[in-house]
Amino acid sequence: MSDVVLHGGLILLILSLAVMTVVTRDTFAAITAFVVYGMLLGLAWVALGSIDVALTEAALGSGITGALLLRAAVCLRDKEAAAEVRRPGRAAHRVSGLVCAAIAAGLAAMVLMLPDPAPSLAPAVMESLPATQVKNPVTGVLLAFRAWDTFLETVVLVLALVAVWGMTPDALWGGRPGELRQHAHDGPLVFLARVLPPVGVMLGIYLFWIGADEPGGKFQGGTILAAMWMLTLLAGLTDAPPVSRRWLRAAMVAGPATFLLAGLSGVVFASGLFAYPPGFAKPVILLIEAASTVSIGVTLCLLAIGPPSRPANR
Amino acid sequence: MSLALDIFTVVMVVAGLFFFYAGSIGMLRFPTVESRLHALTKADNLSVGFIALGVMPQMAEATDALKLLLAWALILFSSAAASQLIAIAARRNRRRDP
Amino acid sequence: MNPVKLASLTTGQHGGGGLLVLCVLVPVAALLAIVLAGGRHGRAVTLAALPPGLLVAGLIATQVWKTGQAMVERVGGWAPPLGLMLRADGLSVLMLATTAILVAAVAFYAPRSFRVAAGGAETRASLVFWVMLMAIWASMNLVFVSSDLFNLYVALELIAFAAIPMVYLEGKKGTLLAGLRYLLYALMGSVLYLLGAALLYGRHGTMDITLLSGMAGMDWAVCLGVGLMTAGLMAKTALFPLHLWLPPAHAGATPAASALLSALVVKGSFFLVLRIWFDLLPPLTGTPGAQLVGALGAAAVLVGGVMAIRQDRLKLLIAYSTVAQIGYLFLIFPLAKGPAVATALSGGMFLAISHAFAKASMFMTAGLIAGAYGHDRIAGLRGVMRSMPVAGCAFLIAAFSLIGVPPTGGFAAKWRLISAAVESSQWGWAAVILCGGLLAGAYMFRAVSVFLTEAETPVADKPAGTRFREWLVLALACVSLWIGLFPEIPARLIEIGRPANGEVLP
Amino acid sequence: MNTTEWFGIAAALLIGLGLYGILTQPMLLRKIVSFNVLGSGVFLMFGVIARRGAAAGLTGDPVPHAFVITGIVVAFSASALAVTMALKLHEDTGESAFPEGEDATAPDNPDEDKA
Repeated sequence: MSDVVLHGGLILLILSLAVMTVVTRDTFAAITAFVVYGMLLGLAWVALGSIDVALTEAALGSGITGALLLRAAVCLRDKEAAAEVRRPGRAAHRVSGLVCAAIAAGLAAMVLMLPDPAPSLAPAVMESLPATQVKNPVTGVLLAFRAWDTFLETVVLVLALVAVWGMTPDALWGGRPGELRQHAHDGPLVFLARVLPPVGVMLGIYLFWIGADEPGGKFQGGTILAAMWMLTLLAGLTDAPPVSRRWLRAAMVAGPATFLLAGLSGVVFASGLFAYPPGFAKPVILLIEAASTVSIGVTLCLLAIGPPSRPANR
Repeated sequence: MSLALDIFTVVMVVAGLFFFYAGSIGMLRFPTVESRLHALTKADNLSVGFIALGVMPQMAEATDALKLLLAWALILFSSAAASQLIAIAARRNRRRDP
Repeated sequence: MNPVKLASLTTGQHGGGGLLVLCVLVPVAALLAIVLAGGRHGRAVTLAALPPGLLVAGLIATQVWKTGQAMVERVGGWAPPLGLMLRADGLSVLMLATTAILVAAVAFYAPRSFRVAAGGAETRASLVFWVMLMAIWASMNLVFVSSDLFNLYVALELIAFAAIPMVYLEGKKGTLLAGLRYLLYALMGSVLYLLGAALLYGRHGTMDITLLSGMAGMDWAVCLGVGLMTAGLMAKTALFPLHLWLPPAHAGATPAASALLSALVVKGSFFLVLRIWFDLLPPLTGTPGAQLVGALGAAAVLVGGVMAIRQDRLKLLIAYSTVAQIGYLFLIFPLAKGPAVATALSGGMFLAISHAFAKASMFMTAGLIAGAYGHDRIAGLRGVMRSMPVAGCAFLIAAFSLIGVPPTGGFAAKWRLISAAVESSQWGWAAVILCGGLLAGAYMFRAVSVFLTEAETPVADKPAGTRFREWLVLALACVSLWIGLFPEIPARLIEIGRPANGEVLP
Repeated sequence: MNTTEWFGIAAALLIGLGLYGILTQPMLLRKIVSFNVLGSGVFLMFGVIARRGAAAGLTGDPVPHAFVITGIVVAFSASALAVTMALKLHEDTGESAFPEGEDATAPDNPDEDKA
């Protein structure tokens, strides 16, 4: 009964925020609604029984995505009117609405018709999990059973960052990304950026460390590290590094490179590529996770602040 | 004993909800950014505190109760800084285009 | 030891299967090395990665050819449905080989602007180009060997992130807009694909294509899932009417990149449609759904052809020709019916590879011509045949292949498609193929006829390094000719690892 | 009917809403936000499928959970790339939406620009 009220209310809130996000004319309001929507979606994931996804959704899907979108909204402020002339006509709106409603209805019907009992790999995961020596089944899937996917996933992040840097004006290549902050009266922000990061960094490392056995992991931990770095950048306490710095490049590729080497070493120490040596699976997984946490933290932050926009020597 | 704790929880949570309600009304009805912030931060921080305090005795372990306290401290801290920043931004905007 | 792992070990799948992992790992390692070492070492690292990459592709091809069986690898020793599996059959081998050769050609063709003189600082283009070249290689190989729908989703995203920067690499006006349009189509495509895959997982509890092909009947969930996946992949392949992003993106990119995008990248998502329709759910080909897809393909052939005739610029003409050629690829779904299944599939694969070589050659030739003439307006390209005879020859051979003149690869492909139409008694599709050939003849004639006329003023000196590249593009064009002259090798490869009619995959 | 299925229906509605936003919102940034709504709907669909597969003492099938974590990271990378492109487009041309018509999108002659 309490489920019905709680979950029903949550769903209604999520849906109304989604409507606001999609149809509101004011871009800033829409993005604010999106951030709240993402937070509530995190709760929905708790309701659906996955703390791992809830953490990822709240930190990345809502938090850092929100920061990214807000930065864009500020740059594109007052552009709604100019874009408005391109809005499709009333007829196009109606047709789109009908098509989308039909798709939603079809999918909803589909959900109700899914087989019962549902097919599930949960028993298979639990049966094979001891061999990986980790206790969090999601980590087991991400780093052992489907390590190949996760490895390629870390490569996606590197590519995305190179792609974003690909839009740098040629003259500024090798420069620093983001804006230089110099508002004298941002005292509270500076204070926040001094006090919060120690706590945040500890939390990020904790999430990565605990991820082997409890909800958490490199994506969640790395996202928090990225957020802390962004905070110090915003407050002007640190400056973004020039994009051609070697240590920065090393931090970017540390995760995928460690993963790759660990995968290759499986030929020598285990039964094949991306297999872990029996009895030593957990140390290898932790090593990969540690390197990936650093890479993810660095890459996510740099993805959110955009390509170089000023020379390195300022 | 457990009944007393339950009563404590209910009272505290209801108090928290009341402040939430009041804060939300304030945010919707007050005229200026500053007064809205005032309603939001004061009332909401208080209500989160009440709720955290109220739920604490229901926790199975002391460390979990401690985590609630830490979460409240974090909220207090970040909302204080955030509201300052919003107020500064509002003032800056007003100066630019009164 | 747990049963899943034990089962995977006892079946002895490690003999050579690791090559399938390596064919992705080699370019990935190269791209990570370039990011670390900086763009100024991009060319050196790429040239160092080419021999091992070609070797791995060659070894896979030899083993599949010799054993006559598909290779499989259970990554990390975990068998599906829990783990994920890579599988290379004859189709994969053909595409792996095509990709390796084209990537090597592009690496040698790449203009000096992407190289950095010894001791010079890294430039933006040098980093982005070499990283993305290796990324395209890795992600295309992954599409060809992966047998897991979610792993293929990651591969599709890798392709998008690798291909889109290639569009705006030179930072020319309009290319950013073209790239952004491409990105939005690609994102829509992958999210629809993922939704379809989710429905299949919800219905059958696995993402493995081989396992799914054994369980999936034509029920509601499966049909909706496959429909969503196909729609998403159509957007990524630029099938009419979702083709609008393609011409500006392909024509605006730098020639080396255009060649990769047009010849290879669109084939990645097409190959996945092929996997889904022929391997995951074979009964789908020849159904009304397949007729609809075929109708879109036919429309693409006609619209692409007509639009190509109307272009004034050479690169746009070539880009619209890609729209038309993609249309042919989708004709195989209605054609693969009854006795014609094998013929139609083989026609589609012949078209995919001969178009890849011909189109790569043509885009790179267009780049050389534009480099020498300083523009690519067709009307102003008089005397190409006299001033650049080798490049002109390459263009001519590639054009013959795209039109389908015997004995080119394009002819071999269209011959098979028309045979399939005859075998399955669907004459209408044969008419579309013939019409498309006529249109291709018309737009290619427009360009070639200008090339053949005498120029009033002699062309200024060709940029340095053009001579070597002219021979390079001629060699590529000759590969498309070779496919037509010796069709037995690809034809035998295509049959390796195919299920016999009505059977599921081994 | 239990609450898991409600989440499934919510996911279907979110997908429809996101799609509607992508089709009708003219501003590129708004299309990107709508794409995120669409994506989260798809992820929620995975969540429902995972929840229905709860077994072996777990609250849900962990394999789809892993898919979603991977998917959220990909979606963020894609949004970052798209937002950067939209901002750069605005900086270069002042556009915040796709211009009308196909001709407007054809890139200029590459080699005339150089001259």
